[in-house]
Amino acid sequence: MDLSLALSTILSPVVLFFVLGLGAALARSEMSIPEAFAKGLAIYLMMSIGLKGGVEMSHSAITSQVAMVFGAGLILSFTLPLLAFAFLRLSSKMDRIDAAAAAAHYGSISVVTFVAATQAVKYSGLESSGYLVAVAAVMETPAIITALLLAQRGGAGTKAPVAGSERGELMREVFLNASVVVLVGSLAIGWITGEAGMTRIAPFFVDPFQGVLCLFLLDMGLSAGRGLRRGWRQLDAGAVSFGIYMPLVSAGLAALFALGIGMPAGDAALLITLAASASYIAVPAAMRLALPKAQPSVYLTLSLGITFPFNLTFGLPIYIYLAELVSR
Amino acid sequence: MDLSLALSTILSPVVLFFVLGLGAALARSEMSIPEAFAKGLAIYLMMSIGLKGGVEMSHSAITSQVAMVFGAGLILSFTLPLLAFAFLRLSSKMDRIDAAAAAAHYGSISVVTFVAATQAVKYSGLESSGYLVAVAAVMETPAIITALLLAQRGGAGTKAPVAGSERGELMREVFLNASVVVLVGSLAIGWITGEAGMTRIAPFFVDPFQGVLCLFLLDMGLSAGRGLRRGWRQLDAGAVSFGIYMPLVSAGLAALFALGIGMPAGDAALLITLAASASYIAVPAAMRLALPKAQPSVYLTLSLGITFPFNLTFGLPIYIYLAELVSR
Amino acid sequence: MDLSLALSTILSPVVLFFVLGLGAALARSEMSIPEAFAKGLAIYLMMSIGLKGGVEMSHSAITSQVAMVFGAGLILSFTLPLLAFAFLRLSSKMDRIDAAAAAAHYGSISVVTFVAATQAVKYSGLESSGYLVAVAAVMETPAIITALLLAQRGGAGTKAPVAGSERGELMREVFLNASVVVLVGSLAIGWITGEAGMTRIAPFFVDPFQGVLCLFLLDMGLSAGRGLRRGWRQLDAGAVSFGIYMPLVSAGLAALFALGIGMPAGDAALLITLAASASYIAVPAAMRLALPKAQPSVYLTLSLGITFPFNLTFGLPIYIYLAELVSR
Amino acid sequence: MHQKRRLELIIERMALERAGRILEAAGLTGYTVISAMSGYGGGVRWSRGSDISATQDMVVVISIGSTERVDAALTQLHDLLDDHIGVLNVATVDVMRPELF
Amino acid sequence: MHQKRRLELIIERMALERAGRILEAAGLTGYTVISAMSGYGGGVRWSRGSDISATQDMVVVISIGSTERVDAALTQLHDLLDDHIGVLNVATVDVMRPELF
Amino acid sequence: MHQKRRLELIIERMALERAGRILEAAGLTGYTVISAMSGYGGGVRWSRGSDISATQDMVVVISIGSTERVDAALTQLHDLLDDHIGVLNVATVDVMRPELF
Ligand SMILES: Nc1ncnc2c1ncn2[C@@H]1O[C@H](COP(=O)(O)O)[C@@H](O)[C@H]1O
Ligand SMILES: Nc1ncnc2c1ncn2[C@@H]1O[C@H](COP(=O)(O)O)[C@@H](O)[C@H]1O
Ligand SMILES: Nc1ncnc2c1ncn2[C@@H]1O[C@H](COP(=O)(O)O)[C@@H](O)[C@H]1O
Ligand code: NA
Ligand code: NA
Ligand code: NA
Repeated sequence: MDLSLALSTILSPVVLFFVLGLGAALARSEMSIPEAFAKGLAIYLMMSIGLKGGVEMSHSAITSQVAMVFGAGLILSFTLPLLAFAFLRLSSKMDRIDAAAAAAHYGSISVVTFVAATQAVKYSGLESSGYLVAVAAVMETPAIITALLLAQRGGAGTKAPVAGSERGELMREVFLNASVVVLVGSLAIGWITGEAGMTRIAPFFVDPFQGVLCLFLLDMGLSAGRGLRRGWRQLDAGAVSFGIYMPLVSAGLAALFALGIGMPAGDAALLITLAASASYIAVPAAMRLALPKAQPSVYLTLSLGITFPFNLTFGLPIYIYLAELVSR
Repeated sequence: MDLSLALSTILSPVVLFFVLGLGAALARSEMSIPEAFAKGLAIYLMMSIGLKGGVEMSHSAITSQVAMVFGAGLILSFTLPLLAFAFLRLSSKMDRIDAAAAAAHYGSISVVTFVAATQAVKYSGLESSGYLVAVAAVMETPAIITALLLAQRGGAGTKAPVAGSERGELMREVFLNASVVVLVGSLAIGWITGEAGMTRIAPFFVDPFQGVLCLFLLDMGLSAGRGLRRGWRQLDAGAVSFGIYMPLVSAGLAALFALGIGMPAGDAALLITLAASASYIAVPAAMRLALPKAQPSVYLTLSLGITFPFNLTFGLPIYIYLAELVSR
Repeated sequence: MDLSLALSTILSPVVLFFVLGLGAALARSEMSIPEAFAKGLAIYLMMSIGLKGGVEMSHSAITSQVAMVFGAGLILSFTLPLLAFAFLRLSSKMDRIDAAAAAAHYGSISVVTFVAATQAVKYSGLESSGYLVAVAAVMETPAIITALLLAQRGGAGTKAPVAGSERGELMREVFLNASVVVLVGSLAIGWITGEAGMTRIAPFFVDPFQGVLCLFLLDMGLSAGRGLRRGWRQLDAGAVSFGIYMPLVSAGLAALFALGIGMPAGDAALLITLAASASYIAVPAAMRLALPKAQPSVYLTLSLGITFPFNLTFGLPIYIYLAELVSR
Repeated sequence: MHQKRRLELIIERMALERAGRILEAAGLTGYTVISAMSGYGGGVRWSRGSDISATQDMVVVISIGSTERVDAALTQLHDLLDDHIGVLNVATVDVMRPELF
Repeated sequence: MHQKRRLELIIERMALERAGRILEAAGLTGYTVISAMSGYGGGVRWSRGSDISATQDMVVVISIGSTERVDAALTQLHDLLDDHIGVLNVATVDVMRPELF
Repeated sequence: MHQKRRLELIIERMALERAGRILEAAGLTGYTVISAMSGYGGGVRWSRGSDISATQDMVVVISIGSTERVDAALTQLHDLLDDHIGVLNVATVDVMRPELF
């Protein structure tokens, strides 16, 4: 494993700003980035990667390899929650419903981790394909279905629906949430307008991207640090270690898929990162609707407080290394 | 009419993002762009066009043609509400006060439509002059006066002032609202600092402009779609069709002015767009103060839900075509 | 004194946007830039100057001159409040506690004034060093300690602590507030990643900087104007004049230090500006915790409503002129 | 503890200044305004983030005052609500420093 | 003045639509929602700005209505609070236009 | 329904943590904080968006609790309001689950 590459990933401005935010929150600084501003930046980041992915997709045909990668993404998102659930039930004291809810997060993905990975891949001298943005979008939701089935097997299925709930509200939350709408929409727009449309908007959507990511990750660091400070008491040692070994397990599985499909290193690194990353926006929201009895502080602390920081710092170099291994 | 031009306007990223937002809102997605972020972008857009207009104005003298265009803008803003009011009273079931309030919107202008028009004009290979930003600012308010006179003739004039109201509050709202202050102020600043001042700030105010517009129009789409979902029941068929034929009527009138004055095509397209566009920020606010009994859901749905989407998609290519016709 | 330089500073877009905001607020316009957006921009500005300063510091060794400038900054921040306090007690009717609180602001610094100075210095053809950002960070807090001692001598020290207060809360506010965290953190990140890290993020953190500053200063103008409108009745003539002569006195003292140390003109201008500038974010917050009985409208109106506008318009050219004098 | 009245006025933001003037004219010593995030009325749901004109925003105004002062404001507020969108309620509350209100 | 009931429901934002449907079904003519900035409960402090998922945000729902309508909503809201995070209180208030509620 | 007390404290944001500690120390099980948008007091109007220092921001703290706990907090809050800007009121409300407060 190339240590200098690992170091240069960890010492990139993006990661350092995350660490700054994390440190400030852990030191109980009151500083914050306004929610509205951070949410605006998040939408910017998703538009940007959607557009870039769409433009790239407009260049190249959909090969059978591409189809296989989508298949692999789907399978991973559907099945990783089963593994995660089993691990959590074995290694921690979480009850069925908390474990199911947490498991859903690990089958789904983190857009920001993905974005950071595309940058790390690029600065490692590798190339990646635009369609992986679409794979990311596809991997967001299947895990939720698996988790609901897991929770229901414990008897939650026989219960009456929550008071005031409405058919379709969960579907709307899951398929029409901001990240799906913006990612898929921007992908389509990039694909329709192609290179010509992109050149006009590149000074906004391409050039400042890395810098915006720094600012956004400062906020993520603050958020992760505060989540940790608030929620760490909810997690036993088993849960904490799960937050670190689970992404490695997922990465290993995804690497096998990448090997089987014969993906190039950059693409493999992104698929591995998607598998290893855990959701902390879309899935928590869905879980509040579908499994309101699961404790949000448990799954959020795990996903945002443990796994996200791990992935961003130590995870990414490992995943790139793994990708290079399996794509030789 | 050049179909490929029309298509390229409609399939530009800017319009496609608007359509994305519109679709998401109509599909009942809960996604949103934070209000504070969108309002910040709106101020950015106005500063940018103000500055650019001001710098261009610092280059060129104020000719008699320019003075005539200002005159045309004033006349249009004062008189279009009369037409709009007559049409609404004839073709819809709106009462006098609602019709007067709605009419004010059509005499005034939409800054975002204007901005989108400047981009469409540019990508059509035409040139436009900076002073039209000043014309836009001038056209914002006269329509409000006409509408108040229309409403008063129905007896509203004899009523006591609204409880708690204060002399001058309407004037302040009308002449010192954000869009007037920022547009006129930036125009003046651009004019004072000229090219030299502009080069320093161009990386912020010029280069990313198109991209910011995409993000902003995504929000406008969400806003228009939600307005429609909420308010469409308030509009009868007559009102809905008014929302589409009225901009065409206004455009026709403005085209006659452009022809009479002998304006170049790019400038004519902008004047026509100003006439055709309808306000959905400044005028609604003024109407809440001046005619609080008029229903906001009526005029907002009409202006933002019907006319704005029409102008942005089908309207702009038509107005550019019209401008080319009258400037030959 | 070079009048054309003074004029070009005052007529720069940055200052003109400030004046626009100030004017709009004084004319009672209701326009505003959303708080969340402005706060986001403030963080951007601090990250940007921190990064740039850090990168520059990574190039050059810490000489004994640099150490002396830090020493000068510390001494100024500790002692200027003594002077300010004495002046306020002599020339205005402020009581001990209000005077101590106001004095703290004048020993501390204004980041935005500093930022505007770096731009003015640059466009005057001078060069400045990155480490002055660190000097700015160092000068933020000592003044608070002096002010607390001044207030205590009047008997406030014998009082029981405020109900609900906690040991350490003031320290946290003072040393972990947003501007210290972001400035020092970004400085460190710039220093660690150096030129290489910076090139990737320059399109966001360097190129648009001046433009963002315009937008931010529009907001500062609105804020200063509204502060003035609300608070001017709280200030007598003595206090108002203090808001103007105090920065000049501080500038003079700092100029003597610059002369003694033999600083180059650009650096001297920045040290002088730091001394002359007064805090309006970090210190007011600390004063609410430490001296809640001091009236915020007094110190805020003075610092943000009088001194900040003075520094930005007339102050900066004077400080640059002074710096050139003492560095010959 | 001393009894005072707590007036709570939910009103469209555009009419806020008018409401404020009425409260001030009635001699109320203070009020605090909160911006609403969303709401429902007349069969329609609205929400702040989704209306670019912001014309349909509502705010909640809270004012604690003596019975006389609150009553003095009520007639005028009634008139205001004739023209502007909003609802109003008043409750009896206890305060510690009656001289403030 | 006429007596009505003021229902105040502090509930997690994700359950807001469900609460709204319950209020609407009970025949309440309106409600207003305010977003909370921070809070404390179960020994833990939370605050909006610091949680990127926003899943832990709370909102305050205020609804003025007749005793019957508020009571009609209460059973269902009780059930909702079985599943979702939140607390509820009801007070008696005076209104000027009873026909609105 | 069971009677509890609803404490409403309108206070400057900078003193919020202090107020929170007092409420927690008095044994109150929870509170919710709302940020005010603007206000009027001492003859002066303020509004959040227009003050870059945010030092003059106010917040509204709502806490439902038993009479004993609310009373336990009142003395300390009274002291806090000696130093910090704010006003306070308490009302009687009904709740469904008394064990929560
Ligand atoms: N009964 C009510 N309780 C609380 N808020 C209400 C009530 N009725 C109306 N509102 C608020 O007032 C707004 C306008 O209501 P309406 O005047 O019925 O259209 C609604 O969107 C709510 O925010
Ligand atoms: N007694 C209370 N008074 C006011 N708000 C409360 C109270 N208890 C809980 N809350 C709010 O409900 C949230 C969740 O509380 P809990 O259900 O106790 O975890 C808290 O963060 C507060 O915002
Ligand atoms: N009677 C009151 N009712 C509601 N809010 C008040 C009242 N008095 C003061 N306030 C709030 O407290 C702030 C400071 O008031 P004061 O302490 O009078 O300067 C005001 O701006 C209001 O937000
Ligand atoms: Na995953
Ligand atoms: Na028009
Ligand atoms: Na200073």
